[in-house]
Amino acid sequence: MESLKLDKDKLKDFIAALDSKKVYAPQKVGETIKFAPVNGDLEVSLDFANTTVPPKEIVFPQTETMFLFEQGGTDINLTKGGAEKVLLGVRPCDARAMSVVDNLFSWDIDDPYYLDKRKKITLVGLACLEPPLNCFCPSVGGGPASTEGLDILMTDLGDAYLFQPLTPKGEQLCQLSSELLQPAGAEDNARAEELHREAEKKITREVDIKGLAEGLPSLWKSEIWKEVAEPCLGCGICTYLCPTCHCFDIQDEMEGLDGRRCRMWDSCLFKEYTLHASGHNPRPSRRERQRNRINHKFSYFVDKFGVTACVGCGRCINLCPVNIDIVDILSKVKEAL
Amino acid sequence: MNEKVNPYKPYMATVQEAWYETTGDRCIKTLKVLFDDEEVRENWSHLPGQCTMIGVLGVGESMISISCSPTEGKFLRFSVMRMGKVTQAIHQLEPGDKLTVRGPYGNNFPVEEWKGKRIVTIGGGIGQAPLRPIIEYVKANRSDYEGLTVIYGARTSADLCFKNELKDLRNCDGVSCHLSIDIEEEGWPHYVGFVPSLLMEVNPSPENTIAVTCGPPIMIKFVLQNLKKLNFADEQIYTTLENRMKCGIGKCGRCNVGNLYVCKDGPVFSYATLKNVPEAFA
Amino acid sequence: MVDLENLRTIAKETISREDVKYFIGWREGTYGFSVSPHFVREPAEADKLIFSPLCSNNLATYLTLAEKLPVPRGQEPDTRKVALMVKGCDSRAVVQLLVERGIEREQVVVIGCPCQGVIDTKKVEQLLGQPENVVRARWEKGKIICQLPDGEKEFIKEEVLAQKCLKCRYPNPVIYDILFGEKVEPWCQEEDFQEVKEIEGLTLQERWDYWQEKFSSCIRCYSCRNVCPLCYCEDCILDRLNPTWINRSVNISENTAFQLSRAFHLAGRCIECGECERVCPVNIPLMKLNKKLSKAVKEMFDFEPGLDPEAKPLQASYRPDDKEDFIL
Amino acid sequence: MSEKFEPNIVAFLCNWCSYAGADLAGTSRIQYPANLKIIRVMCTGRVNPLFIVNAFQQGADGVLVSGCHPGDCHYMEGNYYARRRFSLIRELLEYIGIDPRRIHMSWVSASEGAKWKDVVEKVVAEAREAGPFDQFRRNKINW
Repeated sequence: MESLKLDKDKLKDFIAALDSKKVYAPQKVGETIKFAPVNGDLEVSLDFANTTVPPKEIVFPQTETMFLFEQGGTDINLTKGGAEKVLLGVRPCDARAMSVVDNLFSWDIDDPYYLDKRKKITLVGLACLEPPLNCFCPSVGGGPASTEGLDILMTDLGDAYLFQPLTPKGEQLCQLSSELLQPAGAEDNARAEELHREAEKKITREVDIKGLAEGLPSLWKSEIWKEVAEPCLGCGICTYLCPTCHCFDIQDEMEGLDGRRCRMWDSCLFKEYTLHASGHNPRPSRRERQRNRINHKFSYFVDKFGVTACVGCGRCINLCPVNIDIVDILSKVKEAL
Repeated sequence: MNEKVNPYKPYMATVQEAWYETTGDRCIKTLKVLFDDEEVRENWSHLPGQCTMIGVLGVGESMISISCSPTEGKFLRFSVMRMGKVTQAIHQLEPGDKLTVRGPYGNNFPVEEWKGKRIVTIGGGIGQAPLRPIIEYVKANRSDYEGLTVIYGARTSADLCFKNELKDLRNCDGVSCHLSIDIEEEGWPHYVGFVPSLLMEVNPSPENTIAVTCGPPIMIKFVLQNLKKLNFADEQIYTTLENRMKCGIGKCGRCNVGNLYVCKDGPVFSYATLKNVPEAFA
Repeated sequence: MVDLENLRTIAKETISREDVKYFIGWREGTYGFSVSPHFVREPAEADKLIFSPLCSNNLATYLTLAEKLPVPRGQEPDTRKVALMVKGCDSRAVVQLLVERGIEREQVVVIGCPCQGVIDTKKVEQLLGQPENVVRARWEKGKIICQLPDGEKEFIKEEVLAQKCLKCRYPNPVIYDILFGEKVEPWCQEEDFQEVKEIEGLTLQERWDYWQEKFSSCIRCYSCRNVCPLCYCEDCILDRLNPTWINRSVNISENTAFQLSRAFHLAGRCIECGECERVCPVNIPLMKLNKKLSKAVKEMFDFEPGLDPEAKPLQASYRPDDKEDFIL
Repeated sequence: MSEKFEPNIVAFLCNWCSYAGADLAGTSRIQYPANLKIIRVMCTGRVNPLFIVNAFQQGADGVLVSGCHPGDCHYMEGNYYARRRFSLIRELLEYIGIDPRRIHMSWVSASEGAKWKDVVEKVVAEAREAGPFDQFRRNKINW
């Protein structure tokens, strides 16, 4: 597909041209950087590095109503599907994360809530030319300009964005604003490729994950897990803000006679996550919970779907209050194997 | 969203009959349930060992095994121990009350593969509920199986489920039933002691036999040891696992033991599979 | 200057004692300004211990965070002491835990570390970015010195120290068995509650809007609860399902209820170590809530928690003449 | 709406004094506003501050906690603890922007039927002034 170019000062017009769809872009909401709907008077800036809250919350909201009912009633009113959305400025790691999670939600039985939103979303990515410190996407199969999961890849060329449509959905989006986009020249493409290469070189953290999927279960009784879990607070930061973590809880809520069944993010690091009603807990301490977290990402998920459930975005490293560093853990695991 | 394909949308069902199997703090109640919708009733099919998410709107859902065999009729039966929030609400249901059912989920006991063999079920406490469908299934297809041995124990005689049915079993041809309680009681004619030792007492031969066990984790652990002592091969031993579940369809993530989801890959596992999963008996 | 040799000797001696289970201190993290709690079980591990302006974690949390797993049959429970390093604020958490009998005095060996303030990594990263290599820092003559790859950088306190440290009145540990280093002169005498007063000066609607914006970004990771040395209920009201006090769903109503109950459960107990605010991934100014209650407690009951191990817990005691001008 | 607005007040009354006081007001045929939803508790010491938060979440426009006068508590000191707790939650709620006219505490003894009427009238009048309180409602948000 032909590459296109958009002058930076026309970004606003570009967004306006997509008015049939809801456009989301990284914004500072309160004190947090997250994806939020773009409204007319807001200055859109794509200069944020990774958002604190990953865009998974657009396709897999933290809390989502599944259906409504009335106490004593027998009618179940399913939530209606949502609108078409465009996510602008998604980092390649977050887009890859969605294609990783797609595996799970379309496995065997389709999850209608996730897939409905996922199908109606167009991901316009932005290559990471200045990857933050704790990124390690190349180690887990991605890269600062990875195209997996994206519909369009944008690259910041200084005064303009290079648009590389990757899917029919991406092409359609470009057609909506065809008068703003100009064809890009060969030198633009070459420049972008060079920037991508340079960006990849800037990533310093790395870990070799070869052999982890088969090897991890052999470290079941290893002291590593104790070491990892000892400072762990058992909070949900690393899992809630992980773009590939997808576990959820289902709860019924009542208010007067109105009720809803909803689902919300859950974390394998919480005690109640696996707690049986009898009081028995198959994962009684943080040691087992951390072990499950790492195993799930690098072994179980690989067994089931053939991909690692980690995209190297570095959020869990950046935000962990006690410096539990997944790259560090994996290097220790590698050593122990 | 298409209503027909939403796996989270439960079917409404009505309690037909309800009775207590046992009494006490953690009492067990059995519900006989019929789907409200004729079409659902007709299209429903399940096999022994499968589970459903049953629930009460406004309270929540729990994964409960179906304790009847499809050979018994167009209804479902659940035997539920009172434990948490949802099971408490289920215990309050009386005939005519509504509950929600979705499923059936998980795999089943390979009862078709077992044809021509003798089956030994070893249950403890509420663990008899998922074994009951096997018993009923074998009874209904009696000529297909060589025989059936039922080994079942509970803490006291009052904690035994399905008492009357178990009594009737003795009259069936080729079926033997062995009961036990943990503590000596006046007037108890059967074995006193734990289920694993009753198993040794009964001493079933591994020849052309399948052993299925279900009960508290500690019992399963010793039953498995004893079955090995009796020379049962790993492939001849089956058990079921349980974990906290929310979705039932392999999405919510919490029921995994190692790389297996209990709700999808289980709840029925052969010991040959489980012995390599380190988390299985945690 | 922090004498690390001395610290490591203290740790080695302590861990060699028969009645000590482990020693909790700090070690360098894996990148930039990060620091991690360090559990020393063998004397050799003591060589990783550090004490610097980057050691912000309140280690008193680990006194109550340690899981009490069932002891296997035939084994005796391990009742040995836990040794831990505390800064001034952390030591108040230990005192408050003693007041509430969350721990007993003979369960801990307290290594008191007079502190001249810890660095707020969010502040310093804004100034310097995220350096790749581990940064070391030290206090020197009232200034903070950071060792960066391209040389040392000197900062005055206001530039890099955490807000709580700028107003710190207890830089010296209020309880300790072993004192590590020299006591320092407090640089702040009076708590002025300036931040609280600023919010109190707003109209009701402005306050509501201010807090709604903050609470709306809460993702309920419960990091603030877990990191708090004084949030140690076995069965937290937030995890309770039967009855459900606060729904798990994340929306402004439940988030507000959660934040209110978290703050309220710390009323008269918060020792202002600022850990909740430090760990919050969405930067909710939690200390502004906690401080409001500290102010109210100070004004109404003339009480400050975490100073006197013999004090009675504020909400488990009363005075017949407590203020009641609001009562109809 | 504002002319017709009738505030919804949740009142937590202690069994021994205020509940009996309200009862007395009733048997003495003292007229007082009917905006109250009364929840009887054994002692004001039972009133967890979360009850107040929860009441607001479920649509209360005002909350009243009422118990025995200091020194009269059936359990000797329950109301003293309640007073400390209430004074703190009141400060906190006001701090996050909830109108203090919605949050009240009173001492009403079993013999003070007339005082009960005054208290209720004041509580209702203040909540009415403060207006409807919807921002905190659970299901108004995004069900």
